[in-house]
Amino acid sequence: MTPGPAADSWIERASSAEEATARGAAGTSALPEPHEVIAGLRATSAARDSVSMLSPEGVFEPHPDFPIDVTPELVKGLYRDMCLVRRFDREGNALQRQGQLGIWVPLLGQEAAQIGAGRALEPQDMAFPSYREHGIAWCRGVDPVDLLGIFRGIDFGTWNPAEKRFHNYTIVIGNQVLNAVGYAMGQRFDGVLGDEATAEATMCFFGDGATSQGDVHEGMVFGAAFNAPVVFYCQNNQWAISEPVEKQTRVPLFKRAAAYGIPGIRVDGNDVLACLAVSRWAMNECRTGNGPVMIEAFTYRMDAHTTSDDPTRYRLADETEAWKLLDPIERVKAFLARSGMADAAFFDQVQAEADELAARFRKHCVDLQTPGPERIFSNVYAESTQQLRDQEADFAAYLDGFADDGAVGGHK
Amino acid sequence: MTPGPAADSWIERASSAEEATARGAAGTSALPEPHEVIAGLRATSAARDSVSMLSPEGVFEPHPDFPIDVTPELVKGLYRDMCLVRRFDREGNALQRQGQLGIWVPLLGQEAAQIGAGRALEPQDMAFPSYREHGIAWCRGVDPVDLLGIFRGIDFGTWNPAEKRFHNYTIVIGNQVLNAVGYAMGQRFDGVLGDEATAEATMCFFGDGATSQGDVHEGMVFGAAFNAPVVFYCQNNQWAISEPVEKQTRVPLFKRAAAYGIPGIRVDGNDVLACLAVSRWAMNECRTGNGPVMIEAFTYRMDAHTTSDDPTRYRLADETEAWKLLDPIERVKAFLARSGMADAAFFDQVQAEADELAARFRKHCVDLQTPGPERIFSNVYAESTQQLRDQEADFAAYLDGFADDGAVGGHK
Amino acid sequence: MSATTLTLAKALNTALRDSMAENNKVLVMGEDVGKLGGVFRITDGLQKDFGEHRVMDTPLAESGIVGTAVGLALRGYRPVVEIQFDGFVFPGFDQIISQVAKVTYRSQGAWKMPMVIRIPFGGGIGAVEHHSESPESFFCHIAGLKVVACANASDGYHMLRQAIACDDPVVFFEPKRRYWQKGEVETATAPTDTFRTVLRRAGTDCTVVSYGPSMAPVLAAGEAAATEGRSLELFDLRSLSPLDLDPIVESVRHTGHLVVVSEAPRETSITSEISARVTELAFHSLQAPVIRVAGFDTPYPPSRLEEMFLPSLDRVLEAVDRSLAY
Amino acid sequence: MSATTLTLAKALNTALRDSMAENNKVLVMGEDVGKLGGVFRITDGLQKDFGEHRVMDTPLAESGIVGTAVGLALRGYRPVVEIQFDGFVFPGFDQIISQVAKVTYRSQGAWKMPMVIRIPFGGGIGAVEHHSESPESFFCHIAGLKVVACANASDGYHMLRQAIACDDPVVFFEPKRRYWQKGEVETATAPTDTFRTVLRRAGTDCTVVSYGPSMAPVLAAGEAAATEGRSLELFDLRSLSPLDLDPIVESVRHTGHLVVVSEAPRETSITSEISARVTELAFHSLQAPVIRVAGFDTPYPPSRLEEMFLPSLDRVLEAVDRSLAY
Ligand SMILES: Cc1ncc(C[n+]2csc(CCOP(=O)(O)OP(=O)(O)O)c2C)c(N)n1
Ligand SMILES: Cc1ncc(C[n+]2csc(CCOP(=O)(O)OP(=O)(O)O)c2C)c(N)n1
Ligand SMILES: [Mg+2]
Ligand SMILES: [Mg+2]
Repeated sequence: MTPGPAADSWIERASSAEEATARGAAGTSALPEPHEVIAGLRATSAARDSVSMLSPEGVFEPHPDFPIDVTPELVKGLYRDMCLVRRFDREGNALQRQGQLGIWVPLLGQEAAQIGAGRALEPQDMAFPSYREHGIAWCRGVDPVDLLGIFRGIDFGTWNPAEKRFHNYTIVIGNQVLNAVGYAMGQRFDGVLGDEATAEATMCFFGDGATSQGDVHEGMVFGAAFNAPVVFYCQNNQWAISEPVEKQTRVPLFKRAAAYGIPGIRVDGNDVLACLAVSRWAMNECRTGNGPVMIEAFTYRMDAHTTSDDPTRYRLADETEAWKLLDPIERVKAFLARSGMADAAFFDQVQAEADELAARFRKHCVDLQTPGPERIFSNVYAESTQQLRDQEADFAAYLDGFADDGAVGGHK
Repeated sequence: MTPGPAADSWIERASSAEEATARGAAGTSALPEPHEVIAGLRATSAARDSVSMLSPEGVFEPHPDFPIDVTPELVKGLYRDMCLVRRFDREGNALQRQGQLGIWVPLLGQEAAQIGAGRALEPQDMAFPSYREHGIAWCRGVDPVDLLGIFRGIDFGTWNPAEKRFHNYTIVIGNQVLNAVGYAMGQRFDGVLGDEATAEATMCFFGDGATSQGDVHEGMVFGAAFNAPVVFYCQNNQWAISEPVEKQTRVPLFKRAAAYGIPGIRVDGNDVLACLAVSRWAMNECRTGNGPVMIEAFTYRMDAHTTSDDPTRYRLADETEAWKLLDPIERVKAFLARSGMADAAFFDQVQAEADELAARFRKHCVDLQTPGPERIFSNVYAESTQQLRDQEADFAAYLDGFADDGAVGGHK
Repeated sequence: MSATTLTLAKALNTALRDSMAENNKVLVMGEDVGKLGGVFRITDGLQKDFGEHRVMDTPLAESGIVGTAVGLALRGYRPVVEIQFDGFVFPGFDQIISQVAKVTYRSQGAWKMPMVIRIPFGGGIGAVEHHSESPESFFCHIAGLKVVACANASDGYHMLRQAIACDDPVVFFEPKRRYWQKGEVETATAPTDTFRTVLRRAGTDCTVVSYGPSMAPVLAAGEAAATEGRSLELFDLRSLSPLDLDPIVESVRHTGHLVVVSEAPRETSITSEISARVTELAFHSLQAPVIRVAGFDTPYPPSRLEEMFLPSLDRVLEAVDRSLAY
Repeated sequence: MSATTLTLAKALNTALRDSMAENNKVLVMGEDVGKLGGVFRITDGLQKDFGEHRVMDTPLAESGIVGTAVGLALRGYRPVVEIQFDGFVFPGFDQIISQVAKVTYRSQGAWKMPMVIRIPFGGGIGAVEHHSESPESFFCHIAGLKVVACANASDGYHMLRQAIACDDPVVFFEPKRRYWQKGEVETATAPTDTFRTVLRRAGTDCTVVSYGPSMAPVLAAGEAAATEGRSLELFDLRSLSPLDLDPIVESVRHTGHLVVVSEAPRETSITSEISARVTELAFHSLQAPVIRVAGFDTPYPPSRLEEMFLPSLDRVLEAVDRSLAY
């Protein structure tokens, strides 16, 4: 009927129409129908065109296009990363339940997608997270405790984004994609691309829902227009709060890349080795001047959107149960054990480390002090203004009025 | 290296890299290099995957996928449309030069792209123009004189957009695409899709530069998500003011469609029969519930961006000369003459009609009266406010103060 | 039917439900408004009862939501758009200012734009960045929009009904930290014009005007002041644009003092406009300049500091004292 | 080097050129700023001399322009962004308010945001819709931004130099209908702080303050009033946020009258803020309320009507009369 790509799109439409109906029907009924869950599973276990290396059962099979040297150190390191990140993520949830945090944004289930990408970054690379990238923060050398202030309402994160080369968490969906592209344009202008080990690139993170935002589109348009060394790393965790990915797109998200003339790859986001290998390849493409590249990490949000969310209103436990079988950490543990790369002592030691981290995480949280009013007025500008200094002085004077009787003006 | 679509994209990148270099070189030099112009020509005469039926020499060859019944009435009608539209477009330019209009936005060169699309619309269909769609306005039954107030600064267009089913001109790039998708969603909700002759669909118009805007992306995302009966009709006239299309994209624009799971077709935008056949097909797809569809009409902006623009600063006359050989009207005239569908009398009569229209267009323009101050305050709201009525009354009183000495407060 | 006690959230939900039942052109659209019922549950149960075409979970894009709502309005629908949080309206700002606000003017009335844009706004819920902002002032500067804010359950119901019935675009601000506050709602009463300033407490010493979330500390200040022998006259604006200032000017003529309270940063804000206009209209009656109790000219601070940022009972009383002592 | 006579357009072009020559981190980006030199030719010749990496024709997307400029600034560049016309800044509004204005605050100073967003603004050129707007008030309400407007060639040069040198984001408004007006520019003088209110004419009867395109009718009004024996004291704000009000308050203390002039629609605007603040600071000195001469609370009208919409010499004088007669 129509030329190549359009023909493609017919196929896409057909298949996604099915899915759409399956999912669509659910919109009207209180709970998803069984066949929907099955659809979900099918999508999962056989995500079309997906690059994978380590099966859910822990069987490793190299991928011709993405060679990776699977040493014990590497696998044990990745396993440790994922365990520690999951551990403090769970502690974050617990701290919120106990009223120590106002909210927590769990990454449960996305450990492989994040550690695989994060470990593909070199110190000189730059990363632009959304708000769920605790695993990337970990790989950038950000102390997890520096995340706590955000969720306790003390600050906006206390790591130094310039030094860690890990930008502040960005909450407005899509904004960081454009910021990352601009940073990568700067890397190109600085002439730091090439074959040297010091070559730089940028990776930015966003979700399946974010792909609908104009900023993500414009990011890809600008990235392609300026050959920016940036990897667009989309964690498709199947949900945007209560909206399944089918609400955002008819076609697999990695296919968006072709529209901008950049490579797009879908990887099993629960397979840390595949995520690492593909991310390394993508970052190298960018470092050597062949950017941008798009990666869709096909994974699943195992927990609620945030601690304020109630997923039982919109998705079946069965769906989550099915994904449990695809756990990103379990398969690595199985692989380590079966291959004899690691013994019980190693697993125990990681467990101990994790508990230690969790304890430090918790202690730091409860010890956090609320800053004084000066924080409200600080760093609004690099070069402050008289108007703001006056406002701060007026408010200080006002507070002094309560100094004697100790009361402080709290909103009623 | 990477799966299907990514592989595609490699090809795209390779080929468009060439083009990019060709074009890119020009960015630094004051004027385009000859090889660039050639590149431009190549792109033209052999726009990849382009649907065409009527050659620049006026030879008609049917297209298997887009059958069209080429009757004398049809071809003569299209010829007449294009001649009349071009004629008043030229008159618009002249009126601006003579100070009768503040600005004019010429469609010269895009007559086939617009008449082909416009004549594919049924009375019940809806159209959302940008600001250059004088040919679409013509097909919607809008009297060209109703466009004049926009460019003379008298009003924002005086046709009734609801009755003509032709929305107001939209100047903010991309906005109308989302508005069109919403309107088409409404058509779907109203249940007016189907096989009946009364079935409705919507067509929206935007340029090559507009494709970079977030709104156009979101329009395609929403259109696909809600199966909206909307045709995204992109007139790629090769330029966004001074920026060649290569600044916006690495790949042919119609390939954007695949990213949303909708068909995308490139048509020779200077071939009115191809534009008509493809547009009819696309609108029927939408009317029968298979929307959205994207069409890229590959054409050329023969004149300046607007009468305020000076294209000699950024493009070579040679490029324009080369496109002259592909004129959308000449080829139809040749076809009509060679096929004996029309005789000299017909051409003379169209010429006479055109001159008549131009004269009426000019007279209406110079006779246009500037409205009074009440126009400033009218229709700000459907339900006006006391605040605004007071403001209007105050201003009227202020003006009365000058009534005696006749002077009116004009800004210095 | 007699009055029932509802939370503000439930009152808004009921207003949506009643409007949708009454007119099948009324649509609800936004992020997570379907099965989830919205993150604040304002649209709870509506999709189940009215179907997926009338309560639409949209793709995640605010310009897309507002821009398609414009098209739906042109088609004859009356879309009620939910913006999930105040800080996320800005991707849709261009469509609001360039299309929503101008379509009627541009078409000389050939098109109407009956659209409601619901925005939960304000702080006080201990949220992260972008979830506690007060962007109403931006919209008050845009001709072609009507901007209102409700402060209690009864107004929540009746003002939303009126907004949906209005043939002009209405930006509807909901004080998110009051969603769970209960109030009497008489849904049967014939609708009167609720987009007008309303007297909340009569008084003689000083006039205090506010809206939305800050009405609570203002009403509390009225109580507290009374116990200290100062009589405050309190007004709830309800309509932020256009402003209904006559009752306030009247009041100032006898009190001679005016304090304006809002969470929005002070500079170039709704409080600036009220101060300027009332001073123009009651210059000789004012015994002190209009005093503004507002947010500071900073981004919204980390939430543990918001109690200091937000206008409080104490800050209102201190402002009243300053005005009276002027 | 001594003073030269330049048009405002050429003065701005020279400021860009001098800043780029002085600091190779300064970049220019926007639509048609390369070969075309911008639709107003403000960037004329810069790409030819500094190359495509330093003067970038971008894809057609304002959020993309501003959003990538943010990233470039984080990388250590000093992007100068051109928005083609006032009405087209809104697609970039979200990036401006959510990122440009907040990055420094969010990172507690770890990041700086040295960015200039140039916006040709105001009417009077007989343009079509969206090409004659005055959106400055929106930006004055955004903490974290500095907002300035130049009114003549000399300020155009020195204020743009200062904006580019500033480590905070500066929204830089250029009165497009004054681009071709000539003025003396002394480029050699050591830069002083130009983001301050400046006295344009000393007087005793009434203070008049304005900025940007409206300074011309205000200065003309000063002349005209003098011939009629009324002495106006005229100020050019230059900085719209933060406001430098001390000189104005000082002036009002001896004139007792203030008229504020701006093209921006009146409601919740920069004129509201000036009126509110000066009244707070000089209440007892004011013999009349601050009078505002501003755009109407309507969309910008068709251009043949703009002469009535824009503050004119006559409207300024009439306001002065009203103030003095109050
Ligand atoms: C512009 C904007 N609109 C709405 C929101 C509210 N919101 C926060 S997260 C979210 C869903 C994001 O989904 P996705 O992009 O898939 O990322 P995920 O949360 O699944 O990691 C929404 C709608 C927001 N933060 N920003
Ligand atoms: C949001 C926005 N930004 C900038 C402009 C200024 N502008 C008007 S037309 C134009 C170029 C449009 O190019 P294209 O989309 O290819 O349409 P064409 O003019 O070629 O028909 C630009 C940048 C605008 N109108 N709207
Ligand atoms: Mg998601
Ligand atoms: Mg074009």
